[in-house]
Formats: sequence, C-alpha cells, structure tokens
Amino acid sequence: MSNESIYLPRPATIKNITKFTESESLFELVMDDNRPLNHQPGQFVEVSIMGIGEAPISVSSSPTKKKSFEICVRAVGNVTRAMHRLKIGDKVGIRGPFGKGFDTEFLKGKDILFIAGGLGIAPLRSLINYVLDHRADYGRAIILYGCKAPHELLFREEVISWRKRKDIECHLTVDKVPEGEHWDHNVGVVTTLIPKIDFNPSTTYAVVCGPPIMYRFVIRTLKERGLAEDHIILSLERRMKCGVGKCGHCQINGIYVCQDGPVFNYSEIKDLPEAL
Amino acid sequence: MKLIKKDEFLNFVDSLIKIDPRRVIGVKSKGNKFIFDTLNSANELRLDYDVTILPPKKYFLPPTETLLKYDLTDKFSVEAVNEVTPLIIIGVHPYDLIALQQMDIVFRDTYQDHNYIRKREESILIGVNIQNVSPYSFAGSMGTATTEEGFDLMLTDLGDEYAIEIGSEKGEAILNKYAKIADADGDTINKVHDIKGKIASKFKKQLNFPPEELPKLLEENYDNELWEKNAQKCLSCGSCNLVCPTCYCFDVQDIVELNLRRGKRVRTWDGCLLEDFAKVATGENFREDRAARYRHRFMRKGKYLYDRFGFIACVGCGRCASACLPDIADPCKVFNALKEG
Amino acid sequence: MKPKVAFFDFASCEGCQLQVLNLEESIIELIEIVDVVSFREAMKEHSDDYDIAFVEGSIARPMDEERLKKIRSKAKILVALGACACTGGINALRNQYSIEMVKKGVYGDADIENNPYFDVFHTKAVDEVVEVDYYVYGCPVDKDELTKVITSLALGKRPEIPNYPVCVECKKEGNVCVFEEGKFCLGPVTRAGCGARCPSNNNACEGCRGLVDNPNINSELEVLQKYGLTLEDALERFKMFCYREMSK
Amino acid sequence: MSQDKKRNLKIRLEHVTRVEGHGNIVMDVKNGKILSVQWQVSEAPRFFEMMMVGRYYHELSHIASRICGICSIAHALASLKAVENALNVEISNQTMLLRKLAKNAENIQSHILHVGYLVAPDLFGVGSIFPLIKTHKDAVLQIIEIHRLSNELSDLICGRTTHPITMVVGGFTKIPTEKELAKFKSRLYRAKDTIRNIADIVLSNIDKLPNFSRETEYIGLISKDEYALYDGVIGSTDTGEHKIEDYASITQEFVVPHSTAKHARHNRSSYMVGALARFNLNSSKLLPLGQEIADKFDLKAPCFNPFMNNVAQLVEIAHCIEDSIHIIDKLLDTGLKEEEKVEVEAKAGRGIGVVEAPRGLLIHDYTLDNNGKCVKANCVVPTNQNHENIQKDLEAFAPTLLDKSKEEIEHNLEMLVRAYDPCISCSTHYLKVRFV
Ligand SMILES: Cc1cc2nc3c(=O)[nH]c(=O)nc-3n(C[C@H](O)[C@H](O)[C@H](O)COP(=O)(O)OP(=O)(O)OC[C@H]3O[C@@H](n4cnc5c(N)ncnc54)[C@H](O)[C@@H]3O)c2cc1C
Ligand code: SF4
Ligand code: SF4
Ligand code: SF4
Repeated sequence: MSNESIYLPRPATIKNITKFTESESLFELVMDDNRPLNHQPGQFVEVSIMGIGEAPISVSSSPTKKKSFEICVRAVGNVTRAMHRLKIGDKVGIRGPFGKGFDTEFLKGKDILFIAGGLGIAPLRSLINYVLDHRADYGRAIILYGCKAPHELLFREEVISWRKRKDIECHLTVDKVPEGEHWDHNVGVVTTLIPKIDFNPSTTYAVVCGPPIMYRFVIRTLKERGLAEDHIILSLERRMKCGVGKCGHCQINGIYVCQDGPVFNYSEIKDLPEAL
Repeated sequence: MKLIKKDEFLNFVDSLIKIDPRRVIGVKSKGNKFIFDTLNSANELRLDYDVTILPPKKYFLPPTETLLKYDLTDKFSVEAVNEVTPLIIIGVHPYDLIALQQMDIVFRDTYQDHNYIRKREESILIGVNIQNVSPYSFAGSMGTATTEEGFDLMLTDLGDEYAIEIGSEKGEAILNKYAKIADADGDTINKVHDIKGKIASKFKKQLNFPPEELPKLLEENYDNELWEKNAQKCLSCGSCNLVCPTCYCFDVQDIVELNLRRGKRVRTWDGCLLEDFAKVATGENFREDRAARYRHRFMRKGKYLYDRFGFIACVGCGRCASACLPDIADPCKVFNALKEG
Repeated sequence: MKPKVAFFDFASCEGCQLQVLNLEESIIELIEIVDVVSFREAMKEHSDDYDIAFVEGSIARPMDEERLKKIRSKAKILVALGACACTGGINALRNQYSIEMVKKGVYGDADIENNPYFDVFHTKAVDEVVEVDYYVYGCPVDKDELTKVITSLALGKRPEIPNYPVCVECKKEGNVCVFEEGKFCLGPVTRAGCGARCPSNNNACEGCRGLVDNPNINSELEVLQKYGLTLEDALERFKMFCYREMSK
Repeated sequence: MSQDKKRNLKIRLEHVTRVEGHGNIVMDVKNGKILSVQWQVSEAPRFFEMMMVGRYYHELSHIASRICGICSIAHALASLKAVENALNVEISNQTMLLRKLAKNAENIQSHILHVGYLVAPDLFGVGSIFPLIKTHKDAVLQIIEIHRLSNELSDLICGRTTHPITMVVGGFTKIPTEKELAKFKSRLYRAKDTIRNIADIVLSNIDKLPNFSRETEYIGLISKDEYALYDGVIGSTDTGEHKIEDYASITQEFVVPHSTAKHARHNRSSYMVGALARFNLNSSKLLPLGQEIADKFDLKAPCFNPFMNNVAQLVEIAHCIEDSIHIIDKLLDTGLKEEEKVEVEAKAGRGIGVVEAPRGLLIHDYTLDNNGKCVKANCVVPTNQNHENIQKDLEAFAPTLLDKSKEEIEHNLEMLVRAYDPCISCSTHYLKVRFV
C-alpha cells in the first residue's frame, strides 16, 4: 500500500448546482484527476471544505454516470452550510468512496421497494437510477417517498419523470400541506403508503433510508405486511470524523457505520440495541 | 540475552542522548507521579516507577496532531502532514507494549494510518520489567504483566546490572553501537525467567476470572443495572478514555490562522464518555445517557474490540481507575462485580 | 466583504478586550480580515454600522440594559466576550445579597435614589437581557480561542467551543491531578477551552468558564467532600464564577 | 480662532475613548465664561467589597485581580501582601524576586499599552493605533515587541498575562525554569535599544503634548534601596514620609454625586499618583537606562506637567527593563528551586498590603476571621486618588483653551484625561465608602 495519507482529500470541481429548497441543493462534481469515483450506490464520500471541515455525504448519483457524480446536501452545520455558499467552478476535497453500499448483484432479479423519508432519498436515488439504467436485471421497482411538506420535495423533476415511467411505480406523500401549498398526492407519514401498495413479500426487498425515527415505524409496518427481516435493507447515519474506521464516533455497539455500513441488512443489526 | 552493569547502562543512555540523532524519552518523576518525557540526562530515569500518568501512546497518537495543512488563497492547495520525530523510549512496561501492539492493529486495519504507523516504525522501544506495582493495576490477571514481544530491547533489574532481552535488529544495533554489554549465561537467563514468572503474583488487585470470559460476560450483562447505578456518579469527564493506553478515538477540526490565508486540519484526542461524542448535526445524540456512554467504554474494552480484532482492549494498567475521581472507572472492580452478579 | 466588528464593554475589568490587544503582531492580520469600526478602549472612531458586536462585561443597571438592546438591534451577530458577559462572572458574586443590602453596605445612607448612575440591580449576564449568538468563555478569554472565534465568524462558521470539562485538556497536558495535591478542582464540571491553564500551573480550576451544558454537580460535590471539603465550602467554591448556574 | 467674549459652548464627551472604562467630560461655557467643567465617571459600580466578604484568604487575590484586567498583577500582589501581613506569612527571597519581576512585567505592559497604543495616536494625529500600522509600521512593531515581551514575561511568571494563577499566599505554585528565564534575559537586552527608539519617536512628536503645568502634591511609595514599585513606605512631595498603616489619613476618600468612582485628597485639594508621582519622588533611584530616557526629554523632578506622565511612563519602562535583567541575574546566580510549600495557618487578624500599580499607589486592607475568611475589605486604588486631580487640572487647563475650536478643545481635554491613564474599572470597584 502506498504511503499516502488516508486523510488527504483529492480536489473536485463543482460543475453544476441545482437548488431544491432553501436548505437543500444538488451538487454535480468532477474529480480534477478525471478518475471516475467508482462507487457503489449507497456509499458515501467525505467532503472537505478547507478551513471549515469535513462531512460524510452519500453519493446520490448512479455509478453508471461516469464522468461526474452528484451529492445532495442539506445545510445543517458548518460544512454543509459552507457548501451552499459555493459556486460553480469552486473546488471541494473528496475522500472515498467509503463504506458498504447496496449489493446490486444480490438484488438482481428481486423486486425492490424503495422507502425514502426526506433527505433519505439522496442515497436511494443512486440505487434507483442504477436499477433504472439496468432495468432488465431487476424485478419491480416501487418507490415510496415522503417528506414534511410539498415544498420540501427533493429531485422534483426527476420524481415527476419517475412517475411518468411505466416500468416503475412511484408514490408520494407529505406529512402535511401547509396553507397556500398545492398537493395532489397522499397526505400522511410515509408508513401510510405501505398498506396502499401491493407486493409479494417473498420476492421483494425493501430499501429504507430516512431520519432516525422513521425506521422503527417503517420496519414494523413492513413486517406486518409479511416481509421477512432479512428482506429489509437500511442505510444509517452516525457522527463520523474519519470515514475509515479509526475515529470511533460512528460505532453502533460493536460495529462501525463507516466500515460495516452505512447500508445494513436489518437482520444484522436488529439485535444491536443502539442501532435504531 | 545480554547483561549490562548499571553504571554502564547510564552511560549507554547518556550516549543515546548525546550521540544518537533520535530523541530520547524516558520515565521521569513529576510530583509524586511519573511521566514519559524527554530525557536531558540518564540520571533523570526512574525505571522503578509504578505507572505513568499518560501512556506512551502520546508519542504515536499525539493529543493534538496536524493531519493536513492548506493554503486558502489558492482554489485548492492541500498537503498531507506527518510530523515524525524518531524516538527512543526507555522504560516502557509490558502492559504498555501490549497496548501499543493493539493500537498497531487498529491503525493498520483496512486503511493504513501512516500518521500513526510511521511514528511507530521510526521509534525504538526499550521496555523494562515491572519493579513496583501500582495499587490500581491488575495487569497480573490480564496476562500483560510480562511480554515476550513488542519491544526492541527489554530490561530486567538484577541488582547491580540489567539483563537485556533483544527483541529486534534495531534494538540490537543501538546496543552494539552505544553500550558495553556482556553475554548472559544460563544462570542469568533462568534468573530473569524466575523474576518474570513472579511479577504477575505481585499484583494485589486481581480479576476473579480469566479475561477470556469477558466478552461473554459483558454480552450477558448489557442490561445490568450496574451501568445505571455507577453512571449516576459519572462526570462525563473522559479522563478514563484519555489516560487509557488502548483508547484511540479522535476528533478532527480545521484551524485557520488569523490571516485567513493558511490553515490546518488537526486531530485531537476524544473520548466516548464525553457528552457530544455521538451527537450529529441535526441534534440527535445516539448515546445521550451517561449510562449508555459509561457502558460503551467497558463494552469496547471487553467485547466490541475483541469481536473485531480478537484482543481484550484493557491491559490492566489501572490508569483509568486512578484518574476517575468518583472512582467508578476501574475495569477490574466493574468486571468482578458483573461476575459476582 | 470584510465583516465590520465592534467591541463594547459593560461592568468588567476590560481584561477580555485587552486580550484583543494582546494578539500582538496578529492585530495587523486582524484588521486585514475584519474592519474594526468601534473599540472604545483602543480607538476614537466609532460607527454604529457593524455586523459583529463583541460585548464584554455584565449588566448592572437599566441604563446599561438600554445601551445593550441598542447594540443588539444593530448587530447581526452578538458575541458575549468573557465570563462577565457569558455568565455574569465574578460580578454575580454579589447577587447572593439583596440589592438593598448591597446599596446600603456600599453607599450607606447617602441619597442616591434618583441618580441613574447608582441605579443597580442584580448583575445579569448578557443573555439575560438580549439574545446571544456565540459565547467566548473565560476570565479572561483565551487568546487562541478568541482567534478561533474571530476566524470562524469571518469564514461564516459556527465556532467550535468545547462542551466537555477541563479534565479533558488537563489530561492531554499530562498533569498531576491537583486533587492529589490537596487542592479542590472544579475542572470536572467546568467547560474546557482554556487548555487547563490553572491545573497546568498547579492550581485548582475555579470554574471561570462556567459549567458544561450538562454538569454532574452532585457527583462533583461528592468528590469535593470525599477529598475533604464540607458541603458548605464545596458549594461556596461554585459561587465565585458559577453563581448564576448554581442558583438555577 | 480669536477669543470670543460672547462664546457659548456645550461639551458632552461621553465615554472618553482610549482609556480603560467609561468616563465623560462635560463643560459648559456661557458668554465666554466657563460655568462648569467636570470629569464624570459613569461606569457601573461593581461592589468588590461585597464579593470578597465571606471568602477564604487564599481566594482573595484571585478575586482582587478581577478588579482590573490591566493591572491584575498589582491587585493580586497587594492582596497577597495584605493576607500575608494579616497571617504573619514570610516569603522567601526567591518569591520576592519573582514577584518583583512580575511587577516589572506588568508595569512595562501597562505603560507601553498606554504610551504606544493609546497616546501615540494623539502624537501622530490619528484616532487609533490601527492606521499607524500602515503609516508607521516600524514604530508599531517596536511597540508590539515591548508589549509582547512584557506579556510573555507575565505569562511565564504568573501562568497567564492577565489574572495571575501561580502567585499564592506564601509563594508560587509553579516557577519558571532557569532556561526559560535566561531566554528572557537576552530578549530584555534587545529591548533596551527598542525602548530607546520608541523614546526617540515620542520625542520627535513631543510638541503635540500641550505645555501645561499646575503645582500639586505627588504621592507614592518610596524606599531607600530602590525605585519603589513592590515595597516601601508612603511618600508625599508635600509632607514627606508616612507609615503604611496611616494610609487612611493620607488617601482621604470622598464621593461626588456626578461620579460612581470615589475621589481623594490629602494635604491640598487634590494629589496625583502614578508614574509622574513616582518619578518626582524616586528619580534619584532610577537605573541608568531610565535616567538616560529622562535626560532625553529633559525630565527633572519635580515636574508639574501632567502630560509628562506619559514620558515618566517611558522612563519607567526603561527602568523596569534594566531592573528585570538584574533580577534575572540574581535568580540565576542563586539558582531556582522548587521551594517547600509555606504552611499558612488561618487566624483572625488585619493586614495591609501596598504596591505601586502602574497607575500609582494601591492599597488592600483586609480583616480576617478565625477561619481565615474575609470579614472586611478596603482597597484604595490609584485612579480614585487621581480623579480629583484630574478635575482640578481640567479646571485650570480649560480656560487656556477657550480660543480654540470646539474640536480642539475636546481633543485637548481628552488628552489631559488620557495622560493620567485612568483605570476606571479599578476606580469603580467600590469598596468601603465614607461620605464627606
Ligand atoms: C453515511 C452518511 C451519509 C450522509 N449523507 C448525507 C447526504 O447525502 N446529504 C446530507 O446533507 N447529509 C448527509 N449526511 C449527514 C451529514 O454528514 C451531516 O449533516 C454533516 O456531517 C454535518 O456536518 P456539518 O459540518 O455541516 O455540521 P457540523 O457543524 O459539524 O455539526 C456537526 C456536529 O457539531 C455539533 N453541532 C452542530 N450544531 C451545533 C449547535 N448548534 N450547538 C452545538 N453543537 C452543534 C454536533 O455535535 C454535531 O455532531 C450523511 C451522514 C452519514 C454518516
Ligand atoms: S473518569 Fe470516571 S467520571 Fe470521568 S468519564 Fe470516566 S467514568 Fe466518568
Ligand atoms: S481500561 Fe483502564 S486499566 Fe484498562 S488499559 Fe485502559 S486505562 Fe488501563
Ligand atoms: S486537576 Fe482538575 S481539571 Fe485536571 S484532572 Fe484533576 S480535576 Fe480534572
């Protein structure tokens, strides 16, 4: 192995910025050395803004898109806020990709039920687009996507295009519709969509990502619908300072989110009291 | 095995200080305690110490260490930093040598952390067998009171002279270069063997069961009420983490000079007992309860790292026990209490 | 654009502002990255147009309260500078007595009733009067931390101020714990950021940076007693700099 | 502007800048006559007496230092001396020397801050030191060099530049190493030239300081052995030598309604303390470098021009630099050693501690109970003693300015106040008050 520091980020340039909401934008990045990221859907990169810090962010684009990759960032803290002040042409540092993503080989031939809450759509979109780019390899693709209010919907245009496609099903919901906003779809938390769809538990794998509180309810509802525990795949968030299994922050009991995850099979972690 | 007269040993150390390009570190006294510190003269060495305030990990994973430096006037100009000062560290006890071997495994696992590894590779460790036992230590029952590896040289006090075990070529080389030594005969070898055999029994504090049982014991006691009970007194001060030779968690921060032109990314020691350790930007704290954090440390020591790497990550040095003001951090006491049920 | 910065002082020893001047040569860099538009201790010019206001000192009178509110209304970011501003600091020590007692004790029977200069109330920290965005703790503030806060704000970043106790930094320094030397340290519940200056100088931490967000006071009191203080004396220790937090 | 007999003028200088604390200058002129001119202190009173009462003797110096961030070492020292006086604690020669070193460091720090950062802008006709960084970078860097040196020396001896940590009743919790001290010696040597340069810069602009004199009384510590800063008896240019215990009869304090700070008088209606007072009382004991600087400015005792206080500060910086070198020599000669902790026994008693703070005579007077807790505290701080002298100077100075523009009058009045280097935080610490 080379003597290169595992903490040294490589430069990447912002090619495009799509603003979704006040606090969420999609950044399209190209590595300055033009090497493709070679990530798996579900993996993350450590994004550096020098002088500010570093944050783990899921890659939101499919690896089938080779020349560039995308990350969807919500401004909540130092790095993520600073990210939103950057302009096209600015540079960030990238380390990674890190972690264990979705097993695209294993999922081949399976029906996939994507369940995303809020920003959870970001890592799932990578897999969704991967599946769409290899559509023939996979069974049904059902997307359930919920957010707090209509104006918080991310990837709006892409979601609309998903809804128009015949080869996937896409259902949307919002927690509530504030006055003055318009909404044609379901109202209620994302779990309320599950009973409305029809799937075969033996061939279906649910892929879930959302805020911490969402998991417990979604899992319970899925189990009620007869889905086996090992048919549920989750992506988890924890605090991270290194991304490479050293700093200790992302530990869930004995496992490291940055090494063993962020994607887990529910059956692997269900007995870990700190997981959900 | 070699032999060196004590006054020759002092000459040896003084030559290292004066001639060898590496910096010479040794155990010195500080108040009534001991520390690893730069030696100015061999006379400062206190090889009869019981335990040091901080373990030698501070030289390989420094309390604050620069990982990167960068220039903000450029669009992207970042450079990796690895400040390596080659060291000769004299007087490391076996439990600390074993702890360093554990750290080696962690920092070499999957991703090679060269900031740690290079510092380790560039240094020489001269161990010493324990002469005085710290009242807090229970290394005897952790199997860490003596060691056959992990050192470049290993000293045993024989009265007028030290026996020296050679652990590496590097160790042998400095010995040949700077020391007046003799070969040890069979008698001496037996004597050293004897001395080492007796060290473990000098520890008053003992774990009441073999440490191999720890992973299972901890697993079964995840919900033991002892965690909650002890944690009520926990100050969340992290002292137990920071003084531990096998704790390595760190935080990373960017620090920018006042001119906003240059900056550096540094890592500093962190500890899983500190309140914000597992807190994320959205405000969620994944280990919010004192008891959860308190338990986590013991689980790490006796189970989590064992499951991952195959070693018990407590070497029984007792530093945490002596650093913990409410006196709840002592692994020996906690493990024995769990065992008793 | 360089942020415009102003410094203001209320009841205090001005030692925290002094730390700005104590930046020595770095002041030259400071004025390159920010526009200091008001700093009465050091400059004559004054402007009411500022982005960041550093406020030193605690608030003791209605007239000070008014001045502070005006500052708040003009500042985009308000930073409490030093113990007096952050927690009331040592000035809050007098809050253990009633206003009547303090006034009587100091002014006797003199007629000061209608003189606004003398119209004092219980010392308040800045955030008891207006909203505070960031705190720079310490009596006095630590220069390095002050630098960190200034650079962070200039970069548009939330300054990372520790929420862990002084013991953390004390351990990093490799100090002999002062409890072992018969001293009584508040380090285990006091917010770090000072580099454990007092213990590193063989003195007990007096809590000048205030308490961490979630201090285990009961355990600290037990520790102080275990090492030989009476409960009463242990509680007294906290009054020096943590009067407000302890009276909660 | 020619003198206008009909001139009406209202001056309201709120919060005089470049001084420590909040003070106002108020002047009313009607028909060319000064109706009133007043120095008001508007700083919030801080009631340190109430803070000290009930605290243990070993905490008092740490509370006392918080009276003032600029002269925290002086307050700590006066406090320690008072406690040691009350509890009959002897200090070692080493402790004494280290304390004197700390005292020197603070004197240098405070004076260079005043002359370099607060007064120099007046000499160059700007509002603060900041523009000077561009126009006179060399001079500024030399000022900073002295400032940094003194701060780092305080840091080394006291554990911190502001609010000392290591100085405790009977000794030090931590002492510097000989190596560290030796390093400072060479820096102090270099500083000798630096202070000469700074003095030359001030000298070439000395015409910016108004030429104004008013005879008054000067009070400060005096000693037969040395230029008294750390120890001595009280001296007056009017009445000679007085015992420390008699301080109350010398510093007769009183309260005025327009000020939250106390005023004081002794033999006349007012007196002055501080660098100029010390110079007037002690100039024969100056070390050569101090004398050299005084000669540069032709400063001779007695000097009655308050503006020359700034020059006296420069003289003291030079003196303290040289004295510090001597002290370090003495310490290195005998060798520094960790001393046994002095056993202190708590008991009832009263003690007085005096030192010369940068701004003048400072007295702490404590009464302790059986447990060593403070039952009564009184501090007489320098700026209080100067307030009345500032007032009297204003009254004498203002009439000489009436032919100037309003801005110039304001500027001159401010300069006068600033020359005293008033420390208002100190003066509104508010301890025991007697009304007269
Ligand atoms: C595997 C993984 C994938 C992720 N993917 C994405 C993604 O695709 N998109 C995305 O937007 N995010 C993602 N996140 C979350 C993202 O990493 C965090 O939001 C980010 O690290 C925040 O960094 P920051 O520097 O902006 O915040 P920081 O400023 O560093 O805040 C982080 C920490 O600072 C502290 N803190 C923050 N605010 C405060 C405060 N007000 N007071 C006190 N302390 C505070 C908290 O302790 C918190 O842990 C992912 C996280 C993980 C682990
Ligand atoms: S040292 Fe003791 S009190 Fe401090 S965090 Fe560890 S267990 Fe808690
Ligand atoms: S847990 Fe405690 S006893 Fe065990 S190695 Fe760490 S510090 Fe030593
Ligand atoms: S000296 Fe104080 S801060 Fe340091 S470890 Fe001991 S209790 Fe904590």
